[in-house]
Amino acid sequence: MPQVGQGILKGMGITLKHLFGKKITRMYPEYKRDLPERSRGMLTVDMDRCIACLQCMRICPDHCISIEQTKRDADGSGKPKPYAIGFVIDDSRCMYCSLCVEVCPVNCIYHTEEFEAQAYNRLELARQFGERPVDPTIDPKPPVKKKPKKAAASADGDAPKRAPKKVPPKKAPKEGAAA
Amino acid sequence: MLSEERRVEESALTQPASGRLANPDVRDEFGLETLDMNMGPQHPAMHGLLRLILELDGETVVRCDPVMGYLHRCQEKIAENRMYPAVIPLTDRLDYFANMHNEHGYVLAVEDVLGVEVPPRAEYIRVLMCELMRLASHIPSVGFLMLELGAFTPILYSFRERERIQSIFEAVTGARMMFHYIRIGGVKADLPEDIPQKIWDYVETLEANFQRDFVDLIQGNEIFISRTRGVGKMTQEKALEMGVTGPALRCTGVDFDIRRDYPYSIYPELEFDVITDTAGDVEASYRVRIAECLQSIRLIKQCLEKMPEGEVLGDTGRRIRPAEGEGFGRVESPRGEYAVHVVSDGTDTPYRVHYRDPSFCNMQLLQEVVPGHYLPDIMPIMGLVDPVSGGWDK
Amino acid sequence: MQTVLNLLEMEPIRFFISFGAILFLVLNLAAILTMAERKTAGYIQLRYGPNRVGPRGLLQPAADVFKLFTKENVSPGRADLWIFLGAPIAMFIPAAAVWMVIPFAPNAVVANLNIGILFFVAVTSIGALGVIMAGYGSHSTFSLLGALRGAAQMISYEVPLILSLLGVIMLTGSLSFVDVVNSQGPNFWGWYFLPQLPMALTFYIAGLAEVKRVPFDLPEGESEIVGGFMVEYSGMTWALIQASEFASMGLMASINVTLFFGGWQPPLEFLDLGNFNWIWFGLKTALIMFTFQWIRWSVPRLRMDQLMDLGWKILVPITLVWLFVTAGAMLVF
Amino acid sequence: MPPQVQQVLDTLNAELPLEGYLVVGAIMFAIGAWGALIRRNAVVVFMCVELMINAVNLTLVAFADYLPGARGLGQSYAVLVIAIAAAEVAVGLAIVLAVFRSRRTVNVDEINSMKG
Amino acid sequence: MIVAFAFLAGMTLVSAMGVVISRNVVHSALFMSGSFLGVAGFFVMLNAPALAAFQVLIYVGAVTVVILFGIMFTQKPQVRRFRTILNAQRWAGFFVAAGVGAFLAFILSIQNWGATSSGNGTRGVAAFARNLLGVTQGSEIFTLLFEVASVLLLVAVVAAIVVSRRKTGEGVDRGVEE
Amino acid sequence: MSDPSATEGTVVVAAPERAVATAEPADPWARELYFDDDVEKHPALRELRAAMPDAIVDVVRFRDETTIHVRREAYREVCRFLRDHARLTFNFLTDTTAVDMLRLRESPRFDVVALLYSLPNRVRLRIKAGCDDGEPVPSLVPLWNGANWLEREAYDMFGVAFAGHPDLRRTYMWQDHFDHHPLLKSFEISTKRTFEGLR
Repeated sequence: MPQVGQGILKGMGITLKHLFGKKITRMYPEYKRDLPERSRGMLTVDMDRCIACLQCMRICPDHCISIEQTKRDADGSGKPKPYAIGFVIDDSRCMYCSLCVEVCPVNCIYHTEEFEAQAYNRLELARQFGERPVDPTIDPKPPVKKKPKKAAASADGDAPKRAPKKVPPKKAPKEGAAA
Repeated sequence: MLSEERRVEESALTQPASGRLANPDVRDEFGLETLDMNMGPQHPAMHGLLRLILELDGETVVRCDPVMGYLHRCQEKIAENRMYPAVIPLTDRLDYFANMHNEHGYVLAVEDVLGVEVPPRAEYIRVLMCELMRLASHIPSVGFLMLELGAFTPILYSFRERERIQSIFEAVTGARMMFHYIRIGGVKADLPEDIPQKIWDYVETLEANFQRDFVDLIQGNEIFISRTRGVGKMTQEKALEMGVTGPALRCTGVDFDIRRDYPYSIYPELEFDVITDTAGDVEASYRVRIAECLQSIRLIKQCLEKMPEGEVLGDTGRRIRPAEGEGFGRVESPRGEYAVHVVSDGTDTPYRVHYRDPSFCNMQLLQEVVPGHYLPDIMPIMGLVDPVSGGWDK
Repeated sequence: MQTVLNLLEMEPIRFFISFGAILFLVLNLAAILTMAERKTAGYIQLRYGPNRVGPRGLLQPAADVFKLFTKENVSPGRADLWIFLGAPIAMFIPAAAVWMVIPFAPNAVVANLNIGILFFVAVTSIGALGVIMAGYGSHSTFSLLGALRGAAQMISYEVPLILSLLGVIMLTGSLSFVDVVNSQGPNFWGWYFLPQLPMALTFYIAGLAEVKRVPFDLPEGESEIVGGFMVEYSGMTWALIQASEFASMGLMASINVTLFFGGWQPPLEFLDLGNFNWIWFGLKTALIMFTFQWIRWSVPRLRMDQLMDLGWKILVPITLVWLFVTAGAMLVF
Repeated sequence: MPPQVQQVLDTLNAELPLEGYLVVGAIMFAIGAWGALIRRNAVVVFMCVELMINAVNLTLVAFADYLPGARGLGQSYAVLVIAIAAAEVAVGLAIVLAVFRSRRTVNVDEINSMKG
Repeated sequence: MIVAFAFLAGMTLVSAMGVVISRNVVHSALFMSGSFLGVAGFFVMLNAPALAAFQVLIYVGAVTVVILFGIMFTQKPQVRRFRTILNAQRWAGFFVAAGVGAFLAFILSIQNWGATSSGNGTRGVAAFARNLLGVTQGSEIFTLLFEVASVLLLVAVVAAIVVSRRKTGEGVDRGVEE
Repeated sequence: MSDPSATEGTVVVAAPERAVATAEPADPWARELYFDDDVEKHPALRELRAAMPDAIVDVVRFRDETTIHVRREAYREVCRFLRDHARLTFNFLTDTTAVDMLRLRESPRFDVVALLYSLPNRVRLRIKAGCDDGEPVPSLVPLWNGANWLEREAYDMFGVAFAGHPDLRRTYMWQDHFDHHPLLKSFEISTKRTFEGLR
């Protein structure tokens, strides 16, 4: 009986201690945290360096990058090279996965420290970088169309023919004790 | 859109729908009318978008039927149309309280089918991140449990810790929640130089505050005890039969933890205990989670101490195009066994990806455990199961 | 009521002024208490609380009221409209009316009824009716469940509430709040919370339950029945419900002070402020209200059966036993 | 103050005769009786019975205040009546609930199992 | 006085009519509480403030709420058509009730009440309590009645519990072990 | 696997049993045999071949996972045998799903996969049953209630019917007015972006 209420009182003591404790929140719009070096903000493109290799467009899981490619002799060498005349990044779809940054061979697409993307219209979030605006609503990549394998290997009967690969186990999880 | 119509056999569908679903014997015993109630999908305390169709007798639940799919994104179908590396950021969206584990599971599966070696330093970093993630998941889930019981303060204390862990993640990976850090063959980048010290300091402060903010504030509270002790009680047999894993299983006394029983990564080299409890109720699951947090702290310290030098990203070639085969990755996510099943057909997109999410499997408990409890007990039971909307809806 | 009529005849102006003051106070109390509540919550939870409107966020209540005034008042399609709209009024009037019999200072009481305590008990009990009206009128399952919980809780806790008053009434021999305060001396050892400690605790707990505060906020129970009986309200009707909740919370605190903590009496005799003794009343009431808020942000919620167990199996026996003890002591001494 | 106004004020302040209360009580009793006779819902029948009891209480208290020899004893009767009415409601509603549980109805016309 | 009386009489009687006529049971109950409040106002006018408080406390605060509880339990709440119909004897009932009213009015009008005047009641709570406890002259019988009423209340509480409780083993296993 | 019944008190910290019993290779139940390169040494396969030889269609070993393809009709019986076997005790069903093999082989079209785990032996096993369109697969719900939702999901996504399932409804997709099964390879996804009304 004397213990009844002790737990509650203990908890209330803790909350009272916190009542006079230090606050941990920050006033966001006035106070801005220093972003770490690797922080991934909104994407931006350095169009001078872009070689229109379309790698970023291909890897993007969200199909948020659309590039319109032409051939143009940009550096005056006389040989027309691929040139990105239109380049749009649809920030309403981007999920900041950084795959395009990693895949870019010339490091022309990179993250900024901007992260406050807001607009009244989703189309406003499609940021154009090229000379000519690209319609962001058109899907840059049609879905992967795989030709069905005509089951060439499995000709014999009802047995599912899945030849087991003779690859040795990469590691033996069961031998955990030995490690 | 669909090329062929599919019809299932009538016999499979015409069976009585009640079956083993609800407890048939608790209905029809009442003299009074029962009350149908829809809880969710928009409900302030529901873990995401879950709809519970409840049948109430007064305040007692006689039937509980969860309806899912309000957050379904068909992750498995999307993954079939993405290249292998491009699926990793999508797995982040599955169980958004255990992103590292999602990535880890998928990456383990792809590495399994690909047969690549992972540098030891990368393994250590993965385990370090996963254990931090477990802290960042278990502590808020304790807070959520208290929120569901009506106490609002613990969740903010727990989110204080989660935010600090997320700051560490941001410094390491660049994002606070959707990391995309663990890659096929290693991790994206090495830890920044000051981060090991920061993690160590953080873990020390967490240890110092842990007892006060998450044990003393909650565990002895008489109201907490009366609300959770004996609530959601389940036996080992039932939990095993329902396919429950994680703390919800361990709180019944079943000693099962993939990290120890079917080890992956470098867990065999680390010292840790598997926490079990015997009660099998909400309070026991709370105790298990609290104790697992301490084990995670232990693991983090070991990782920091033992971390070797070296590369963090193995060589996987320019295009990841595994041979035909099936890969499996299983990790012990904070909610239980998270397994990924990858079928490769030799192209650079997976043929089939299947996620076995612990939230989905554990949530089957609801329709078994909830009937017979009072309406306010649903929420603590949700806290026991601790599902995450992104997890069960894929 | 006769006293009220007499007052009307004697000094109607004073009555109307004080009545207006009471109404003003009650309406403002809700706003101030909302602010205090949010600030307390913020500080306990390591946050700042509202701090945007005005200096240190002090104008937040005004902004809230303005927002609530301009909000659309939505009523559910199949609601019983008259009951739906009448419920906030039925909740607010009792909560505001009892303030008339609270003595703020020796001469600052609107109506010194000789049945003041009875008036308080009777009028508070009407609140349950408002809760049920809100629950039924909203045509929502959550509302209905919340209303049934609320009414059951309020009726059940009225019993320990009334029983815990009886000790004070026995010691004072009067049902008038002014007499109760007068009979507690100007020193804190004369206040009734010392001889009536179990009664004071019971009254405190039952009062918490009566005004539906955590840990007894089952009628709202936002984690299972969303907002309980007030889930369908919006705009001014919601504001009125909130105002009545906070008014009754302040009421319960001030009655706690009046009955057990000496009302306007200073804690020690030399601290007597004369006409400014209402400061003591305000301080004590604020302290009690702070404990209400402190408890709210510290503990979880009870369940219905546990609530009933606490009320009927613990509080009622305690009060009954202490009633006998008090009666015996009065016989002996 | 003009005399007309004074007259009106006097009329307004004049003491009411006892008959007023008695007539109100009688009408209330009759309404209650009517409702008890015609309503089918057992709960509403209860309410009408409560109305009748209240009418009687009103009469009792009026007599207690007006009759010189009553010395307010009517109030005491009224308190007892209130107590008994509360008891009646408790038991009555419990019976209604029990009947509802077994018969699924609160219609008094259908509850006739005690008919011979 | 006359204004207050007219207001209260209107409130009481209109609400009473509402109880009978309203087809919604919940409306009936709420009308009933209005009627009770009117009667409480009458009690105040009749110098019985304590009784008025009891009236409000017991009738409005408790009886009405309990009846509303009964309604909520006996109607399927989701249907919410708390409609009832009058039975076939509505006119017969009306005539009977009107007869009762007329008879009462006749009885009351036989006596000449003109000589009475208000103010004879006990205004103080203490005197009222002394009456109730049989301390004053002529009220000794109330001691007995008081005790009988308390026993009756006890019996009623026990009876209500016995009648309305579920039998052991009936109903749901709560699933909560002590 | 420590004995749960021996744990008493509140929080039980079980010591990790990492040491695998170093049994002689002659021991037919040694844990190594489950992972032996020679798949025929797998104890479950050995027992299964002895008990119900007709059921097994194929055995596949890939990396360290063993897959036993069984006939559709024997699917539940194989699982029951493995669950109730005294030494094998594959008593924990971790997952059930289906794979649409449309582009990998011709027949049967689907693989219904059950992933079993043996808590005492700490080994896993994958059971696959091939089925074609419209062919019902025996449901595992009579064995493990936890298969309930997993099979519902497989039905939802592939249209595989599970005979004996008590409550075969859709889990994720719309309960009515939706006749498609999205994870089929024949289900073509639309890539139209829904920007209507935004311009």
